[in-house]
Amino acid sequence: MNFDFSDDQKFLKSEARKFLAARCPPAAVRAVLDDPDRPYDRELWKAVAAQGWMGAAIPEEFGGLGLGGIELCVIAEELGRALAPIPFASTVYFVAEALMLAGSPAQKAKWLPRIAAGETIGCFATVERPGVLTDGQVQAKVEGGKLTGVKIPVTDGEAADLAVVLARQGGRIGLFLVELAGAGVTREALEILDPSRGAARLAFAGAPAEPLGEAGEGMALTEAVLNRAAVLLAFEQLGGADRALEMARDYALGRYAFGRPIGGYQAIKHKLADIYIKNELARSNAYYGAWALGDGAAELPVAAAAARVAACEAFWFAAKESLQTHGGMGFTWDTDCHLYYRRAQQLGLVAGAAKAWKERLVAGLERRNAA
Amino acid sequence: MNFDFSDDQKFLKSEARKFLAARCPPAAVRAVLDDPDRPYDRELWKAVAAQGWMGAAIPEEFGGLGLGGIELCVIAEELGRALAPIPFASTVYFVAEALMLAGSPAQKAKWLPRIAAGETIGCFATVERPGVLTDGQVQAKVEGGKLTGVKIPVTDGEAADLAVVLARQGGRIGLFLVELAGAGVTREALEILDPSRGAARLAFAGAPAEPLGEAGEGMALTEAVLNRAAVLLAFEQLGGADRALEMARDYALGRYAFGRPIGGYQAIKHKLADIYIKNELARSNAYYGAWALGDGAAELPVAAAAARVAACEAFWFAAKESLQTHGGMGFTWDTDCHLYYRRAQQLGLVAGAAKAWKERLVAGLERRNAA
Amino acid sequence: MDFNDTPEEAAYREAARAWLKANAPKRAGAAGGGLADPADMEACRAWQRRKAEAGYACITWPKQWGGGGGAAWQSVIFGQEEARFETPANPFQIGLGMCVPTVMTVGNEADKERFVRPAVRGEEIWCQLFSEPAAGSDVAAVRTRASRDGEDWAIDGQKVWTSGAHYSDFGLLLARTDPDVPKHKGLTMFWIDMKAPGVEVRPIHQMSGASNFNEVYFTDLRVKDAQRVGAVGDGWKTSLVTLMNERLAIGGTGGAGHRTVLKLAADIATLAGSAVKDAALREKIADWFVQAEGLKYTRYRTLTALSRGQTPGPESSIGKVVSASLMQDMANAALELEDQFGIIADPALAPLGGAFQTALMNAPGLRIAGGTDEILRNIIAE
Amino acid sequence: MDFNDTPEEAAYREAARAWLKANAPKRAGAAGGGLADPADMEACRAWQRRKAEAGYACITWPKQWGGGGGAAWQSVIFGQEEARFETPANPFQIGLGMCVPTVMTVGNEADKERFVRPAVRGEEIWCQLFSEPAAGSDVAAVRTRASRDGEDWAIDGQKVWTSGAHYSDFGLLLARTDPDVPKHKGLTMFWIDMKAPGVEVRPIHQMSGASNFNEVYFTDLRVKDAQRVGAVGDGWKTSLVTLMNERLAIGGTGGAGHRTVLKLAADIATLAGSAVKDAALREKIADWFVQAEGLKYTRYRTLTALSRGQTPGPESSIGKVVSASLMQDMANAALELEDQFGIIADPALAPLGGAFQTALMNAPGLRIAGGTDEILRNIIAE
Repeated sequence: MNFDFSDDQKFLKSEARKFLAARCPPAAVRAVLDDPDRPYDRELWKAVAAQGWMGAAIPEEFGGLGLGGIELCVIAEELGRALAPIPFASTVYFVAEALMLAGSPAQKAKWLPRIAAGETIGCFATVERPGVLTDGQVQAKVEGGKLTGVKIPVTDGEAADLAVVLARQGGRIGLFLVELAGAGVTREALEILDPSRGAARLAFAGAPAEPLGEAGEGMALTEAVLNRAAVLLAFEQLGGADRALEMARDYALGRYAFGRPIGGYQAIKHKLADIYIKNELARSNAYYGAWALGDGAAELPVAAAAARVAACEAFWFAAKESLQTHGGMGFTWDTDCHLYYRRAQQLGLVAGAAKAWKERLVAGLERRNAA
Repeated sequence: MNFDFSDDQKFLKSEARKFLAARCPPAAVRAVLDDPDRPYDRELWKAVAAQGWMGAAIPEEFGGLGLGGIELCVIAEELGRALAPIPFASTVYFVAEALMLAGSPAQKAKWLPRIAAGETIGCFATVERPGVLTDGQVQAKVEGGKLTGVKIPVTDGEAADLAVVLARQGGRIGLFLVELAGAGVTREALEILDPSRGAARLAFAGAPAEPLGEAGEGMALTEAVLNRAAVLLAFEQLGGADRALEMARDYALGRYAFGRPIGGYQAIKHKLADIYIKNELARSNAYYGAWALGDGAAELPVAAAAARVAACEAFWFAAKESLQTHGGMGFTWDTDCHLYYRRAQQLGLVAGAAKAWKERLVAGLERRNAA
Repeated sequence: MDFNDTPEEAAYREAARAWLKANAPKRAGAAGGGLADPADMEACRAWQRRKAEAGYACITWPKQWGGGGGAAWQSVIFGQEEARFETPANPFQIGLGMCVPTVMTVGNEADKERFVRPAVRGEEIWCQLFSEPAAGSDVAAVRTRASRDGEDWAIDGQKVWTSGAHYSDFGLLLARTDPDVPKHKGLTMFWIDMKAPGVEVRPIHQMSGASNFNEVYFTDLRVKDAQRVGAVGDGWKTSLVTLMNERLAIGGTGGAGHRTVLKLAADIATLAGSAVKDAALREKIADWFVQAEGLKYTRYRTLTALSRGQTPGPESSIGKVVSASLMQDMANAALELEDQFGIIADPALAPLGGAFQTALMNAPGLRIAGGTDEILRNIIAE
Repeated sequence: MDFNDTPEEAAYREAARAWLKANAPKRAGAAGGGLADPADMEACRAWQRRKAEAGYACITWPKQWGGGGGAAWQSVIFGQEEARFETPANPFQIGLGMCVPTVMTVGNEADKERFVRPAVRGEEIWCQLFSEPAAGSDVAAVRTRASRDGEDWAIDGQKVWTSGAHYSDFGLLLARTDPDVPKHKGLTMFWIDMKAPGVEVRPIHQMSGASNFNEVYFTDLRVKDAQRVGAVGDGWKTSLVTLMNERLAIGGTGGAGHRTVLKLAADIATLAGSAVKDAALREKIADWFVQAEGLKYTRYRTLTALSRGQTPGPESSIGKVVSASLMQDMANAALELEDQFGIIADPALAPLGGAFQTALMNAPGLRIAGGTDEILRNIIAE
């Protein structure tokens, strides 16, 4: 047993942090935030591709680095810390993972090398209306290889080249690959809580669609992809939560009230301690999720749910209380607190809210106890 | 509109506080706590009866003082503050209220004067097993005027002369009056969380039982009684919560750590402020409940549920955090903190836990919104 | 303890309701945007003037100063009835709730004559100039300097978090007149003309996108000694009067409440079925209801005390501590219900016009403005 | 990052499991009662001795002192396997986790020779004498006085909250040797014989009814200078060594966990049906699970750091802050499920043997003993 990153993984982490400190300062995040016509940071995307990160967990035969899931977790944590405004999660945690889970040899050979090279941006298009994603929500249809229907919101739907779409075919729900540059696709950018990221409404009117995985396996595959994405997103959340805590601590130590730094007051100290505690609990749950992800362990569904529940709680709490610690500065546009506040909500909702994952977690525990 | 007690009510409150400070110091509570053979404080019961409190809300024609529900709330708050170890709630909030709601003229004439005089102690016997009280739980049966079955736990069941029992008769659930000194009744004292109060298991084997109210109205009457009792208990809880806060504040101001009173530390100050806030919110909800109770307003079900939910939360929080504020002293037998900790649980469970009342509250809101 | 109207109260309520029905305008524009549109501001002024003419503005203030000459209970009843209508925003609240009462309490007769009536009628708007960049919640750390220049004063420095400074006519300013005494002793209060040379107002861009607050810079601003409010060196004491009035003036938070969550839930699915049947949500709604109702009735208790001529206790300070976090929790839970769809902030697409997305972005400001949760807990504990 | 056993780990685990199966006794009596029954105590000693003889006591300590001479990972694996058995209570934890390690770190050679081996074998039990009535959580405020008397010391004063003092053979005592220097500078550490004249132990009656803690009074207790642990005046520094060990030693809280709540819920009705289908309860169970698992894995992270020879960070302090409140919340929620029936504390009648009623009464002590939540938050924040 060994419950820490290896030396190689730690080296990767510190290199990633240095790289992002240089390439993705807050100004880069704000450039996307402030410009509605910029769905993501193209320069950063190219630079990240040059590092090979999109292909970190993609096998070497498909142009990736062939590292493990844990290495991808390491990268995710640093991307989360830097609030990287790029479609990394959609492309890598969702679409590449879906292809690796369910793709035919031809599909893998076609798309994984392009993803690894940063040439193809992906998006995962499942949701059609408010509420938890259930069978009943899926109205999009594939008939004769043509997709019809609307998906909203689709994170990175504006920037993406390739969508993995959940749709019905002959009464059974499956996943489908759709090239978004093709005919029958209309995209509309959405106004979202975190404008440093992008999302779109995708309308399909007879867009060519090819099945990804078995017919009828759509919901099960979606769940499998979500389990993997949940662990990776937990690391992004963890990175964000730790940075939010640092910002609060730095501000508290530099800010004076009633003659001493506000960080000297117990109310602030204990708030920082409470953030720290939640972050550490989230980190421990995320590590277990990373192991389950890397190891392909049967515990993954419960481990992923625990990682996600803890990470959602930690990042939201850290973001809102870090902002609160900043006092009046905290809620101005020019202080970075609201970037973390927005991202905490974005990441907390994008793979489904914690509420639904709690239900999944307990259902998983019941299955485990019954076994 | 007027949202405070009248001068008369305030006078009653201050007299009640003085009376209980003299007659019901912590030593009196401990005398019952420490002696398993003492279900309640007989001397205090007699003294309270001499004040006329049991009959405060009973009409003058039945030997009461004929005051309103609000006056009873005033008394309840002081009894709660003093942790009075007497069967007042069972006798007055439950049994006398049940008689006034559903009793025949003969039943009222027989029992209310005895209750008002302190000669009859009552208990409300509905529960048979763990979980919320529902139709399905009621197995006790009345056939040919004889009651068979088991009720557990029955608060004050050991001390009581008269029980109001929920039971089935010919498939319909009703309330019944049972004299406990009669044949066919076995009582067994129970070990409970708060030994300064008493509870028993009551087993009935053909005990004479007479209907109280209409056949088939048992659950509805029980709910009506619970609504009234919930408001009165909320005042007991409020009294306890305020006293717990005072104890924490007094301790914090007298206790030194690292060279100054612990009450000067923000962690303690903010804890006291949090207790205060919950207590005040509970007080405001309880006042509204008192008005609805006194006025016979249609809002009573929602007002009672809100009063109970807020009071359960406030007393539990005040009791556990007051204890915590006392540090190592707090969890010794000889410090009074645990008396409040125990009583908070006792009062929080005795009319059903807050969880069930939250469901009642929201159901009431839905009915109100639909109307 | 009585929630029913006395006959006198019922008659007043009926008259108020009838008057409101006949006179209340349609709501014009939202206060959230900082009242940037002049038409919005004109609607606010018109409504205030109409209320003043009918005796419904500053109901408890003497008629000689433009008030209603009425009792506290009348003010409560009119407030309840007005809340049933969608009336314009209230940019006068800081002036009428804090600044002008301070002038009335410690100001000289000339100032009272000059300022009270126009403020009541909505003709002049006031802002409060206490907070500074280096002082935060610590009012006694004020650095803005007022130096004697013959009979007058010259003012230099900076204020921040000034709500409504961009549309205010006058401001109540706390400045340091003596840097050589302990910090809470060398302060003095003045009223200033916000349009005078030497005053520069810069709006603060908030995270929600709006600009309700400002930075205000003073560069050699000339102020007559007659503009002093209270004695030299009494500024700290005087500011407490203002802040006490502030705590009484801050009411409910408005925004989406528990009813809105129930409405949202009715249309939404969870893993186990409909959200409206979800016990976790229902228990939360009960908790929120109890807090919101508790605040409402606590406010009634405060008003009852005021109407009896008593000073309200610390319970009058709990409103904002509870309501701001309540709003944030409720918004977060509502977005959780919307699940992945919750990221959409476009009012045309988000459920219920994006009410909860808006609440989420406004809540942090509410938790901080007018004293952070932490500062208010200190006040309550003392 | 790997949860699977290496072949070496798997082999160790298998051997440990086989040994435990052959040797673990039935659990004898509960630790909660203060080990008042001599038979309970004898069972504890016998089990410790058997482990020591097999090299399973103090696995990482050198063999020359009776330890197992093994690695940290072996200790972790044995702990996991031992937890599957209902073994006797562990009254040795304070000695082996805090006092004896302090002697090993700063004590003299004679003391190490004298004390380590008997403690490992369960022959001698230690308690820690730091807390005082007037000091509370503030160790530096110690008043118990150690005065020079020739070469020896005379000790007078009082300690409180001493866990296990009533059955301990030796105690590690913090006393004031110089009242004239700033308070954290005048302290010195000693070991004392708990059976010596001048030591009086009075059990504290806890709210749960048990007596795990004691007051300890010293009246002219004579102590040789050779009993000094560390230099004169170094007591404060030495106590930090002990307390650091304490934080590492405090493990999970034991008691009823989330699995037990699920079990309870399966048999219980709510207003809307079965409690096991109640979303409010299910979300709480998820929250508790995440906290409990988070603590478990945080502990693994600490052990990984230790096994690599690193010093664990502040994350090693969060265990008790989280677990004690978790236990209280869980117990309260379980009693809410039992509803009116929840007041029954009799183990023969209460669901699941009254596990949650017991937890409810133990939780306050857990939140306070070993540093209140508040003190631990200070430590974490610094």
